[in-house]
Amino acid sequence: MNAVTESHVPGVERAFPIGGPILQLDAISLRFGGVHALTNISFDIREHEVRAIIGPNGAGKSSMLNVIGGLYTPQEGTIRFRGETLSNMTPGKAARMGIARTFQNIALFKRMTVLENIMAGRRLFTHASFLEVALQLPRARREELESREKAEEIIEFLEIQQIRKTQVSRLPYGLQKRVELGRALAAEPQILLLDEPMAGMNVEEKQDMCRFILDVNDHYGTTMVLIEHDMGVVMDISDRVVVLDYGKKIGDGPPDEVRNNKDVIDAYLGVAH
Amino acid sequence: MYYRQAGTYRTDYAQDMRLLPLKEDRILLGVVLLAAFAVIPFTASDYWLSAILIPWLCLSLVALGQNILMGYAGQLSLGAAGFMAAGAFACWNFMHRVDWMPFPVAVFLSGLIAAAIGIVFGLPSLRVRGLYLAVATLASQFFIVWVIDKFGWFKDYDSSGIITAKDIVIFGKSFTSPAEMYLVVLTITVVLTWAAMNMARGSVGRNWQAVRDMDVAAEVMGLSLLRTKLQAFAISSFYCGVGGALFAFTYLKSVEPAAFDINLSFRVLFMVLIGGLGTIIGSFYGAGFILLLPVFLNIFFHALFGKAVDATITSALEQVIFGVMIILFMIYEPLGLAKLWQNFQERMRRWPFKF
Amino acid sequence: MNPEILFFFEVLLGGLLAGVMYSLVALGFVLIYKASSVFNFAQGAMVFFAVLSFVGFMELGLPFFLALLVTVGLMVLVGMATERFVLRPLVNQHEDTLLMATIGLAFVLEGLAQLVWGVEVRRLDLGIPDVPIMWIADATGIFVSALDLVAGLVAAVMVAVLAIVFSRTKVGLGLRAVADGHGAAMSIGIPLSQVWVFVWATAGIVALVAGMLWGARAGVQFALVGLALKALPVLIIGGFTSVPGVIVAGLIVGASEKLAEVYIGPYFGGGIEGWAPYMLAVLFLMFRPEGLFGERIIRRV
Amino acid sequence: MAAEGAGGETFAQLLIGQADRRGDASAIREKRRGIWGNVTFAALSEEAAALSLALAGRGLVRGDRIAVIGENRPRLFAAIAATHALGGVAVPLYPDCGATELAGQLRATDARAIFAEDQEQVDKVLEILPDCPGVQLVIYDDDRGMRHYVHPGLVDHAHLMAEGHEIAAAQPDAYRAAVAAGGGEDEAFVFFTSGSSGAPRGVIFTHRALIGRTRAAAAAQGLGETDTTLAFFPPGWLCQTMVSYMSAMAVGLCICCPESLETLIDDMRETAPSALLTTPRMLDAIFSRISTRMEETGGVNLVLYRRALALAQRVGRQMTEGQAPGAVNRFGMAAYGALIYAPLRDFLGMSRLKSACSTGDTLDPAMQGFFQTLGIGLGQLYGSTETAFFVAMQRPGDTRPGPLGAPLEDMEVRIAEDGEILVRSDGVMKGYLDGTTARDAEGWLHTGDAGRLDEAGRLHMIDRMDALGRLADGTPFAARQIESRIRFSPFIREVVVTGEGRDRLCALIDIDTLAVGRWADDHAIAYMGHVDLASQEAVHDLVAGIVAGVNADLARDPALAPLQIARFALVPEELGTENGFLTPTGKVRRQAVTDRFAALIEALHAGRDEVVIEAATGEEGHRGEIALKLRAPGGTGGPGDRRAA
Amino acid sequence: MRRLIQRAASAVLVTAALAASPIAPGIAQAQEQYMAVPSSRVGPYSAMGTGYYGGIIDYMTYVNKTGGVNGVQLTWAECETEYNAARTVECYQRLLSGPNGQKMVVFDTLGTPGAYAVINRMAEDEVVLAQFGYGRTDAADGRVWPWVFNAAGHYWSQIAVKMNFMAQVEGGVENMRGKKIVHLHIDSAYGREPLPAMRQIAEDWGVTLVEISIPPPGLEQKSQWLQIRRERPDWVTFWGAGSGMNATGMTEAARVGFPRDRMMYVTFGGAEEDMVPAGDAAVGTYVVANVVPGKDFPLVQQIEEVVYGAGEGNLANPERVGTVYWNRGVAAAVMWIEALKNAQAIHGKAGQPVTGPEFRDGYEALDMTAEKLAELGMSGMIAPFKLSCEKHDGSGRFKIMQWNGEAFDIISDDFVAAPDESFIRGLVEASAEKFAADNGLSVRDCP
Repeated sequence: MNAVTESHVPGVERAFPIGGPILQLDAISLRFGGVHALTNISFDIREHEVRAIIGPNGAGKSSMLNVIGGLYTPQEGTIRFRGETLSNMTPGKAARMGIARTFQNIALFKRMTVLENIMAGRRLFTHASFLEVALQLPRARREELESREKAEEIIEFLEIQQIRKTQVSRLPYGLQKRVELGRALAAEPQILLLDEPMAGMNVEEKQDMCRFILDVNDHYGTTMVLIEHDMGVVMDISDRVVVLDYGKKIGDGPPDEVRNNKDVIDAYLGVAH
Repeated sequence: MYYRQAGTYRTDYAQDMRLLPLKEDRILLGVVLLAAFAVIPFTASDYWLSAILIPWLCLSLVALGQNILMGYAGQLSLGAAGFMAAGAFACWNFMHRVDWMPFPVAVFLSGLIAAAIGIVFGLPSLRVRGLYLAVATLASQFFIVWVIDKFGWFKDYDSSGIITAKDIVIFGKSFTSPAEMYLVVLTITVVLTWAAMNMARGSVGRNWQAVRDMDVAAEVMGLSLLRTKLQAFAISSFYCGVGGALFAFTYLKSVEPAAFDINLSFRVLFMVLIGGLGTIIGSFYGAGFILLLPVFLNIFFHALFGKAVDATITSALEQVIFGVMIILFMIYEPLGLAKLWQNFQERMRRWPFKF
Repeated sequence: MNPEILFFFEVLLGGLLAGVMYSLVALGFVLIYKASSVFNFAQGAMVFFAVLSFVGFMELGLPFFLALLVTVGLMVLVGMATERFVLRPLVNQHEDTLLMATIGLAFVLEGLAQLVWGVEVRRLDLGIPDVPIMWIADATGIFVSALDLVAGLVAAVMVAVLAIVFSRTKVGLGLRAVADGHGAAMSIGIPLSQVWVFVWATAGIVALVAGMLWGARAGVQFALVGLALKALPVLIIGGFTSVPGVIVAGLIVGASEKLAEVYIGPYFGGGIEGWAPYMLAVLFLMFRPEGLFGERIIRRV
Repeated sequence: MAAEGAGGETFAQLLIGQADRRGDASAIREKRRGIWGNVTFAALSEEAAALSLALAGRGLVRGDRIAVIGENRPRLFAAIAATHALGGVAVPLYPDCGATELAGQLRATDARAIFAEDQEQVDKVLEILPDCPGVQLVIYDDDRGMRHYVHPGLVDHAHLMAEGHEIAAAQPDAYRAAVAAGGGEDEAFVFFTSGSSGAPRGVIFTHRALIGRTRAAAAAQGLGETDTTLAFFPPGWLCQTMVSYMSAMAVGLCICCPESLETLIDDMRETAPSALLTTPRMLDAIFSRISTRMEETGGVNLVLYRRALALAQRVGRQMTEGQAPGAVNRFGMAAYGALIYAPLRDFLGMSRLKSACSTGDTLDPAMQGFFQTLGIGLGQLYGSTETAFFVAMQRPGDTRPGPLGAPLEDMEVRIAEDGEILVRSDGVMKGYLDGTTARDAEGWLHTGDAGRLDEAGRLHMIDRMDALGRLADGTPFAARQIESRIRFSPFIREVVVTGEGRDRLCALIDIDTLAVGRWADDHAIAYMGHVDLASQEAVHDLVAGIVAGVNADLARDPALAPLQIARFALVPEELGTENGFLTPTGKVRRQAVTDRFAALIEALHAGRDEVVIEAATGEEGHRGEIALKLRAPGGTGGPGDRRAA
Repeated sequence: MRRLIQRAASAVLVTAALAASPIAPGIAQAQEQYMAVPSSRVGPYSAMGTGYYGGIIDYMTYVNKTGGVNGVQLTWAECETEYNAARTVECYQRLLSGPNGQKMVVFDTLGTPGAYAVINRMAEDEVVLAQFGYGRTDAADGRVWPWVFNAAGHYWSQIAVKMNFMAQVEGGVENMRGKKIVHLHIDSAYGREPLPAMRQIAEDWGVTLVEISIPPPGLEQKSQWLQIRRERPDWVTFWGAGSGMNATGMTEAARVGFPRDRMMYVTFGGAEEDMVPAGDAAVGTYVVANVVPGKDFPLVQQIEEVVYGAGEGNLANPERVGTVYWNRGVAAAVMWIEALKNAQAIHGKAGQPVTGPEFRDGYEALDMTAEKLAELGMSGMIAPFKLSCEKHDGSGRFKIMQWNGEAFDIISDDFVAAPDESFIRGLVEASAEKFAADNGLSVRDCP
């Protein structure tokens, strides 16, 4: 009827349409001593898309993510961010470029509360020096309030209001994963790397996490790169999928295409299930 | 029971994030501060002021420094006494060499000197952690004391090597009676504790704790481990330096390197562990426990046995009991005295419930 | 030979022999750290407690070997008591808590020792002369004390015995399993508490041996507690978990601190021995943060 | 006091009145993102203005029915206010009602628009939209997860507001003009009955009726502009909306909205409302929470607590008997006041309570007594959706257990020959959606409840007329009275007593999994889930003790002495809203339960010791045959008898 | 058991009372004089502390049992300092007023760091700091330090005496030229304390002085002794602290073959507790004594009889009667009591307790003549001396002893003096005057 809202362009189903490549990985190779973790891998990540990296255990998924996040420096290959070639990536640089991440084994700040963890994620938006903080000068107070507001927004978004002041180590696994997502969101990232966000979760928790991932993408337009071991879940939520096996890329494309890729079926689906 | 929380709600974050969000806590603090500033100086005996309260406040500051480094930033350090010595000698030199310098200024500058030294000795923290770091910091402890001891300049070539602390003079007014010195120490302690609380609960404290709990994640968030750790070392050393200067000037009244030996470093470590890692108030409790328990045990045993039992035996017994208390403490409340207090507060808030 | 070179060797040898003595103390730390990840702050107190008890029993009229036996028994008891009253209630607690508990234990042991045996300084005569062995001195011009040699020998024997115990006995296997993780130890059917008792008792016996050698030289007295501090840089360089590591590190620390004191010390008015080993340890850590033989720390994400 | 809010015939006019007179006062406080936000009357009025203009702009007109579905939120109230400003009729629906039911209600009311709170509600609405051609507009409040929804007719609240502001700028007087056009006889609300007996029915109210009822209710409770309340029951329940939206408009109360139901206890403590609407079920939950936590606490605290309760009861008894308590008792009350009563009131957030009324079901006298010992005056309220609830109530200060209190001023109450309560007032419903009015020729509205009026003019309710049962020998019994007594135990969540036409009474009991689970933990009884717990011998013993205690109580009351629970069974499924056994307000749907467990009831009355029925066997929803034990209550008292003694 | 509980209960009360209000308002009993005993009985210096304070307490017990000080009975309170400056300050403040309400008149820390920590407040509180052979050397100048006394010799005269003895052994001062002395010392202010005098004398005599320091705790001295072996000195003066370091000094000397009879130990390293642990390695080591050990003195024998005979001795091991530290403690206590007697006499308070300033007057009037010493039963135990307003230190003369493996042989018949006593005094006065000038203190005029 008449009430098509102007906020949604008819015919386009996304609030943030998929754009051009934001991150391009070109011929990346990574070795640990003699072990080839990644061999000559190239793919790109487009703005606002949900990009999944899948593959069996030991396929090099986490290494790939660590290369993007600057924790590992590949021996060969280049990474381009918005067309600009990056050399010598460090975690700090990655963070400043707008890359945030979660970890496979939850890496929360265990003795801090949920709220503090998320506020800690605001690192890049706090500029007050320790002296300003110690003396409660205006900038420190203002930033603290801003951090809190943003953190509360995320807390509401992730529906974790009732645990806001709970120490994270006391939370069940699934909630910790959610808090970690919240901490990454607090950095207002352009690209969010999720390392097995659904590992170790039950069906219900997985559904919740899928919903949050999609909501983040929908609400903030964040580009998502996620690693998942379980193929089924990923296929539903990702726009494009990269398949790795033994450090090599064996498939790349939309889920349906990848699902029917023979190499993928042989190397991955046949093995893992 | 004490707390009445019904009907206290917050309508903005500033209310929720203030130092003491609970009205009852603010009243309690007000009462404590009022007593500390307005009642104790006029009612407490000289013994209490100069032998209990002053050293307790000084060592609380040091423990606070140690706690910032160890409890908040997670960097195990054993150099507190070294930084105290640096602060004490720096303060003496400022006072000695610059006539007009008011005591608080000298103390502040001494803290800065200690902080600078702390940064240097904090450098190993980038490579090592845990016990390894603790032992590495022991080097600073020994080295600082050795340098001060060895080079006469620090003592202005005093023949005895033990120098007498100067009288505390602030803009012409001298603070020499126990009550006056107590007020000086108290004021500095209160101000620095307030600052520490602000840091601990603010972004600075979160950064420290992030490095402590999960450094990789902290780095990925864009936190520089180098800066954060060195900042913690510097601030921690500042507190130790200030505490050391006050300790020498208001309690020992003499400045000698041997007073800042490794045992003192260990005692500061105990204070933090007993008081509660990662809590500001715990530093005060811990300092009180480690400093005062032996004193009270000593008084108690002398009162109990009088001269009937060999004093050597009672002294040894004191040590045993002190040790047993520490063990029991660790078994029943490993998170320290601050946790006990927190539990008590929680219980008061939930009274008549326990949980 | 050139007297300067001869002197150098003498300093070096003296340092190495002193290092062995450090290693003996450090060995106790390693045993306990290996089995329970506890940094045993009470190791120095155990040295004091053990050797003071030994001398005390001798004073009561027990012959040397009987006194030794009784003291070994006492140290086993201490190990059992420690396991029962300190470690067991604190199982699964944070390392800092355990460290703090051993500090409490140190106070208890120091206090008990002084309570039972008094505070007097005692002499311990092992019957080994602590004077230069003349034929070596005559032949080489280097003075080596018999006690030093015995200490070196004892240290070697102890390391060998411990190595055999670890690799050949069931408890030793258990210990190694414990070092790999508590779960693993359970799975091979050795109760953790037994392993701990064993390790603490062994550390107590090592403390007794170290205390006897040190006590023979400096007297049996409270100052022995301070030996623990000397052991720390050794531990750092050797790594907290390696028995051979502490021996090698002890030698390194001993030799380097003596050389530093003799050759560098005079420029600063001496006394640098106090911190030189620590500085060495710090420098060492900069290049090998896990110590000489420690397990490599791998950063996992 | 209520008169202060006068100055309008419709809720919309009242809002403008409030906004003009005290625009800066808080109308609504909502806990969101950790802090309590504030919506003033002026802001609410402005939002209502913009929304109503936008609605009008989208083609909605006076008299249209507009549904709202969601929790108590400022925007929900704004939606109602906008509806009223437009001259429309607000239809608050229960947020947890199923899609089919929702479709039925939308069709029955012929709603033209619906305000849906969030994605969950929108999904439900969009699903049934094809079946409800009348609905032209779906407005959602929370845009979370909805950015990619493309549907004609879907609009987000913020967007609608923007439209409204544009229109308001162009036509500054449109809002006030529209509001002024309304009159007291206009329809204001359609509410659906909770359906504890039969399907929910839509009930129509005029502005005049509800404004009058609201003011009368406030006057009876002594509430005014300075008071606050916490709204946590679904807005679809008339009583809740009366105590929230209507009270805010007509009396000027401030409504507090909790952050979520999980944080309700904390939110309650934070707000410490001065007026509170509760149900016996909720009081039961609070009570069982207090007792289990007290038990867990143990030690001196428990001893003090028990003594404090005992003393308060003793003193209470003395007072009812007209004796003044002695100095010792007075001192004791003061001491326990500081130690137990006041901290507990504080803990519950009830320390500022002026008026708390309980409705929706029969309140057990012991339960009411318990809260009174804590110094919380809990009044019973009688009424139904049709009568706008406030028919008779215990006024603050006269809250003795037993009667429901005297009728309100504007309410005529009469007991019919057959014992049915009849009421007559301007403040009751206009009629049902189907056009019936349930009134007789003289205008008396038949409530369907059985009751009596005592000498002092206080109303006593016995039960629903149709729930009033008779045993085979003709002994009448009111199942609800007995049920509420059994339900008083913290271990028991729900109970259904049967006996119509039988020789004796039997009970189906649903245990409180949490409380019994904790009890089981304490007694080292291993169990897995509700089903397993309900099959444990020890749990049966526990319940048997409780039932025996109730039997003993009943025996002491001459009027009820013949009524004894002969046998009982523990139901293998938790009775919940989601499986249809409870109404959204938490009342048990008797029919649903007796239908579902017909075999069980048969077996109970037949005196068998075991029966096999089909039920969910585990938490995962597998179904299978379960053998249930049927038990007779044990001797008097028992381990689980926690009646404050 | 019940009694123990009662005592425990009362002890709790006392502790609480002290904690609540340390100024006990008790009325001073006319016939009591309160004394403070800041003992150190645990830790590395426990052997020293138990002996020294044991001697002090034993002598006070002896005085009480033999009629008190003109009828005034002594009472005392003890406090454990653990030989730690910080705790010493606490003990000082705690002991400042006694349980009977009397104020402390004298305080003896048996340690330089502790003495420094309390030295200033004692002047304010008007309490005598009785250093006995330790502490601040230039405090021997009573014009600058009116409240500090050192009734035994200080470190400067001690080193002078040692060097004088070396000269005697070498056959005269002239033979000292070209000799080499190593001053082996703990690396602390105390270890370096004798250096100003020592350097001066060495320069005057043409002696080469080599200073080598040992970092505490000094259980390892290999590198120092290797250096000594390389230096091949004629004499070693050893300035250690704690019997561990002291004993190690001798065993290490044995290991490098340095003759023990060319080593001279400081007064705080020259006790049985230091010698015994070193065993045979100790034989031949020289020690100087400000108070001569042994039981040959009538006073020692009387204490043993009166106090230990009654089972009231303070030493856990009665065999330690007559040892170096115990005898030194007795002598220190004798000074207190003699000063007390003087104070009573000067201020006409015979049979009454005295105050701090009165006590100080009594101290300044100490005149320990040979006759007086004989009367006290301690002839030959200490050298006679006389204090005055400006002179606050004792004789400055020491006896030389040598360890024979079992006990000390007194090898100097008489007390040895410094080669030039006025020179040492000059050093003291110069240092004190510099201190006074640096710190703006007024220099007292002495009559």
